Amino acid sequence: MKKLRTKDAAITVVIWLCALLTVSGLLWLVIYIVANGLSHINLEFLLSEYKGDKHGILPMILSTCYIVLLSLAISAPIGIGAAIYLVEFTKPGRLLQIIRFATETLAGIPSIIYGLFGFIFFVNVLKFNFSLLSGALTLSIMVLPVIIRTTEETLKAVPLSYREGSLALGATKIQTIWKIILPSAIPGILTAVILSVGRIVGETAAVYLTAGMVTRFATSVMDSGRTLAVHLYMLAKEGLSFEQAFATATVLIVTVALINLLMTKTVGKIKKTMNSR
Amino acid sequence: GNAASDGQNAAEGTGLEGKISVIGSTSVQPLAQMLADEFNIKEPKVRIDIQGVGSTAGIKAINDSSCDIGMSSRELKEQEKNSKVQEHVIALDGIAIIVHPNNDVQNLSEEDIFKIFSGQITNWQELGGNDGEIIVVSREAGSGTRGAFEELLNLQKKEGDKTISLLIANALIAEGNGAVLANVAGKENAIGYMSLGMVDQTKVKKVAVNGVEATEQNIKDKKYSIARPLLMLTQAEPNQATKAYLDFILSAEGQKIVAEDYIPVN
Amino acid sequence: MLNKHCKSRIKKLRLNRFWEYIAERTLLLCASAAIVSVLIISVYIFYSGLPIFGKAGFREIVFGTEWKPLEGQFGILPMIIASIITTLGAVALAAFIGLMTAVFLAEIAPAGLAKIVRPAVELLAGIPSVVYGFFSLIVLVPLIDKYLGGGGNSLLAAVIILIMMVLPTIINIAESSLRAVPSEYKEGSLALGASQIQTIFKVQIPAAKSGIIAGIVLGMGRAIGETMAVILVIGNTPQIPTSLLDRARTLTSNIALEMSYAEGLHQEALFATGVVLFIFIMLLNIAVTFLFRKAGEGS
Amino acid sequence: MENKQLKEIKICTKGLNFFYGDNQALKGINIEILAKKVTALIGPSGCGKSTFLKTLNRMNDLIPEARLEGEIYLDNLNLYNDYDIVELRKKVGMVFQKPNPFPMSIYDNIAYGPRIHGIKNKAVLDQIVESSLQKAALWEEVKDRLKQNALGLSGGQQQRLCIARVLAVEPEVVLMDEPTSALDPLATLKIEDLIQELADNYTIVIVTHNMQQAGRISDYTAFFLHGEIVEYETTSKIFSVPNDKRTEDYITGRFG
Amino acid sequence: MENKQLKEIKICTKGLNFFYGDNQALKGINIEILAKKVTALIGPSGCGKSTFLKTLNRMNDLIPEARLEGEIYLDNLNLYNDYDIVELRKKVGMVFQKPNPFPMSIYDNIAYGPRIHGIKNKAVLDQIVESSLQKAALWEEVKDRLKQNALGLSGGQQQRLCIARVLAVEPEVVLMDEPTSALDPLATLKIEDLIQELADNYTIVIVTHNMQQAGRISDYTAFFLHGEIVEYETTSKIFSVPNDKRTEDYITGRFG
Ligand SMILES: Nc1ncnc2c1ncn2[C@@H]1O[C@H](COP(=O)(O)OP(=O)(O)OP(=O)(O)O)[C@@H](O)[C@H]1O
Ligand SMILES: Nc1ncnc2c1ncn2[C@@H]1O[C@H](COP(=O)(O)OP(=O)(O)OP(=O)(O)O)[C@@H](O)[C@H]1O
Ligand SMILES: [Mg+2]
Ligand SMILES: [Mg+2]
Repeated sequence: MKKLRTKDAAITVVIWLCALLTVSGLLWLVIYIVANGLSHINLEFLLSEYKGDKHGILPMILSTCYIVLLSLAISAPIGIGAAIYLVEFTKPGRLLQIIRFATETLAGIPSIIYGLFGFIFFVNVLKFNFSLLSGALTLSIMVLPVIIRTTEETLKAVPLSYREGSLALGATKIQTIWKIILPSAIPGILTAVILSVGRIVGETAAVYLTAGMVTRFATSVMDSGRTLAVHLYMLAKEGLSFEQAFATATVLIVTVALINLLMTKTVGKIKKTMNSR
Repeated sequence: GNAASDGQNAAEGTGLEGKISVIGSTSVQPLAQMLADEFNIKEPKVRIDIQGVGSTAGIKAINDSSCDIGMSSRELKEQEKNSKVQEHVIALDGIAIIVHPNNDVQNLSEEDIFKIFSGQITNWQELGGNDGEIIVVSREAGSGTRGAFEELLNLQKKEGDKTISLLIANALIAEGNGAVLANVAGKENAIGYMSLGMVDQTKVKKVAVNGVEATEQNIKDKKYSIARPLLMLTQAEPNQATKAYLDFILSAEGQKIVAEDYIPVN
Repeated sequence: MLNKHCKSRIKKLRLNRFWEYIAERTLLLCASAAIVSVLIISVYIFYSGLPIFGKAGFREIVFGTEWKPLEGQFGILPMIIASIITTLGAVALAAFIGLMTAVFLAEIAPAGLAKIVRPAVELLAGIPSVVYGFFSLIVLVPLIDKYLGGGGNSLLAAVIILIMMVLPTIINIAESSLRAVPSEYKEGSLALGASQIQTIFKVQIPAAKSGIIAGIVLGMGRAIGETMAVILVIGNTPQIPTSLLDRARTLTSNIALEMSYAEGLHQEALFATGVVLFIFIMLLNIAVTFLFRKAGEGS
Repeated sequence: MENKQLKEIKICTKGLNFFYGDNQALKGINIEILAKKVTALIGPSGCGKSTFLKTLNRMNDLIPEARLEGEIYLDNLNLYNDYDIVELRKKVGMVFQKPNPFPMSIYDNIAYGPRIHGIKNKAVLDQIVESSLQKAALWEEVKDRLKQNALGLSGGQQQRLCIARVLAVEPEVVLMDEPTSALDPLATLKIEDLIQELADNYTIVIVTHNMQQAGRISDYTAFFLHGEIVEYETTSKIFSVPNDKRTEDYITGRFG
Repeated sequence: MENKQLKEIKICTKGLNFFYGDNQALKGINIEILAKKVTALIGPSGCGKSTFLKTLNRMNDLIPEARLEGEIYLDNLNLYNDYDIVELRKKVGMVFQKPNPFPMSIYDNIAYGPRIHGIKNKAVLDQIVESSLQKAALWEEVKDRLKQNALGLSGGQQQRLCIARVLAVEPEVVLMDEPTSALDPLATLKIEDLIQELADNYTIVIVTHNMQQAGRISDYTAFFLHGEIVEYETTSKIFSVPNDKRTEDYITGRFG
């Protein structure tokens, strides 16, 4: 009995240590970067251009926003539509399997392959050159599986009883989807969108090879632009200004933290609506 | 780009509009960027997009006509030459050999450098330094700086129509001049080479080659031999904006900016 | 009158049917987008990457040890080996730490603490890979150089950041599979007088096995696919590494480093690298699909 | 069952078989359900009561691998061939075991059906909402909070709301699958009263697990076992002198 | 209840209150459960039967915000102070509503408990497995496939397996929470027979929703309502002449 207790205690200690290791790894990274970066962040850094002796990141912030918006404008409707089709229309069978396999595969493809593909296909073959459009098209394929899967999960979580209730009143399938299912799935769809934003903001390899690295304000979708992540990569690679790199990394971390916070909020909301049933 | 004569702007520039896409050498990129910033003060409506992706990529892009200006930090190879493409030398640039500031070695002969980079000398002791295995930092294969460096030091041999690099196999490959700088600055036993114009002497130390310091003057006087031209490549008939930008670069005003870090032509 | 009413109703029903049909087709089109993308991407990669296997020889590429693309030598064995070592090394360690952390979150941690640790893990998952790369470049590489020598840019540095990057994947999936284990199992075991630790290791982890393994395999996918963070720290030397302190180059960094200027056979060789990477990922994917299916059956 | 022929037959099935994949859930069901009566379906768990109920408004069409054989007639027209499915479900409403109000306001819940069927006029809708809630004996309790979310109602209120929602589309038949099993005794009582009132105007088919409930509210009772109808009789007869030994065993609680 | 005092009291509770957060699930429960008898707990859903059962082997300790007041004695020792929780749960086994075999072989399921408690010897384990399965009347059905996964068994077999699993750790008390509610009539019958046999050697407390079942198998019955015990009597008495009107209403199916 006693031996058993000591063994249990030893294992418990190992478990605590592993959790501690995980958290301390994160803390080390975050604190190191934020501590070094925070002092370089000021309004000038955030809101000036990157030109001459100005080293602001406003163009990168804007390019990041453009790419996020553009990618979502392409992938969100398609992804949500696909998820609706998968959940509401397909019967289990070949087609469903193929689509599911395709999304799984898309989800597994490393971003560098997207970059490789986008570089050849959008940049060179379709002659979109290094541009926000090339970047956004590449990224929208990349986040498609994220949107499809997450939306699918939420749609599946909409209780069958809602569908039954609506159909039993003589509503058509489309009416049921539009009036009952989608409204209940909105928090989940939001989650999908926020998740995608996170992935786009954090992506480097695929953007680097498709949207280029120009530090000017982009004025059209055919302009090249540098996202924050690419900017950090260039700064790190060039090693010229670690201050700027730390500051940019800090901005990225804060962005991600905010995205996570937003996400927890929406997920919390989903849980709440589900519980109040 | 199309020129629109805008009366109000005539005082400064010509009110030119357009977009110039510049692709190529990461060594030329900062210079091209500085020149573009200056050019934009005069011609604010010309948008110049500069992508630093490597000399080979720049040469390829201009040959495919997928950009307006290609940048290269090395001479074009025979098979890369194209009658429709014009070469413009916009500056000369030395390639500095850099080591960690704590390294005692001050001077290396070209042969020493060859031996270090080809792996025949692997410890600083052999060169009168501390005991420490040399960490060779080189650039990625398509880099113009690397191409020029290997050519100038004969770090390659011909085998049929192929040119084979003799670089030591375990060299650390850094992408970009800055990465070379950062790596050498961070490692006591490292040695690397990079565009002279971009050396930050507070972080690394230049070594003299054959007793000659790597300075602009020495390059001009042809005493320091590891130097190469920085090129801009355009179509035979560039559009107006591109032409204006090039003209600016080669003008006295442009060359003054070049002279801040590099060696101006003429 | 009645007839007219009937007719209008029938018309409305027909209209309903029509819209139903249009909507379904549109949605089908959306769903096909995924298939089309996968097809285009795979066809493109394979179309561009396969010919060189014929020209330069399959063995010369996959088992060749020399990568000198400008000289016509396209051996990617060093990259394959480096990718495998970094992936396995990172995943092996991350699997252990991750599983323990998942157990901690699902079973051990007091509710308040779990509420702090979980967002931390989520933050870890969300931080862009380039931030990890930058951090390692600034902190890890000099540390390794200082204490272990060899310059610091090494497999070891890559393994360490990859651990940090795959940990959240493993923790999340392992935790949710542990939570998905029916509470009846736990109750059953506790009711027989088993301690909590015994219950976790003898009943809950075995029951969540497929899910946990799937998480690990997914983590492998992430590790093998990571590019930018690795480029910054691994040294990018295309040479077969002989120790963890050696510089090396992975499949992904090979593509990213040279893609922008490669042409001709060289470009094809990079696509061939992509093909090899693609095949690795496909194998992992099939493994995951299989495991998740098994996990689904298990519960 | 002697004078059943004299009454109006609302629904009748002929040799109805139903399969979930290979699993046969209904075996040769022949039944005649009378208009404006309450028919109770009883039987142990898994015997096919819900399955049968769902075939009557084709809710089973949702299940991909399900298959139906035989015929069902509603008002002498074939349920599967002569009706548009939307029309049919309008005519044959359904109330489920667990109250399932939509996550919207009380008003919108009731107005959902009429709106779906094309009624847009606010006054008409108001009118329908009020009368449906009144028929479902819920009007008094909710008339001051029609704009509030329906999920805030108690279980029993929710179930009456679901009944009102069905009544709003003016069905002729109302199917109910254990409508009170999730409710407390008081709410159950209210629903039972309601069902008996509704029987004046609607044909009601109700599945119940509660023998006493079947006894209290139904006119006819069908006893299902393993997908077959063992006995179908007036409720009073089936509870006092069942023909079949199995019916007796079940009613007296010897199994189930 | 006249001669209960003469019998051996296995478990008794004194002023037992139980709270889930603010919600009081048990209110002043005083009960004496007799050794080697079957005691049935009946009452409508949510009245606290399961909660009470779980306090007896401290399964409720798992719920963070739960709180207990009052005392429970097992063999005259305080359940919460005088026992090690592992020892206690060995002594007071529990069978759950849904059969919950572990996802491992039949053999390993039974051997799990003994192994946990330190028995490693293969021969001894074999012996325990066989005798437990025999006591649970399952041996004949599974003896040729002990190495097969337990999830492959039918529901009734799984439930008997769970009973065997409990018997393998040699408990004195066996708690059962609606052990047959997920089973078909035949399997139910087998378990009921088994329970009556087990009563020769074990103290059994069983929660059931099925009045007839309580009547058939138990010696004593406690009727719970809203967290209180309304009536606790010999089964025959409670089913024939209940003291309390509410008990009678419940038993005759007027609610629940
Ligand atoms: N969607 C389904 N897919 C496959 N089989 C099903 C499905 N629904 C029900 N069944 C099976 O059909 C049979 C009859 O089920 P049904 O739900 O009609 O029973 P029931 O009498 O309503 O039972 P209960 O009283 O538990 O509601 C059962 O064996 C059940 O397992
Ligand atoms: N884990 C829990 N957390 C909070 N409240 C609970 C929990 N479990 C039960 N309750 C509440 O305690 C009360 C008694 O529940 P309990 O499960 O003991 O009832 P029961 O008599 O077993 O009902 P049933 O017949 O439905 O199983 C109920 O009001 C229930 O909602
Ligand atoms: Mg049913
Ligand atoms: Mg219970």
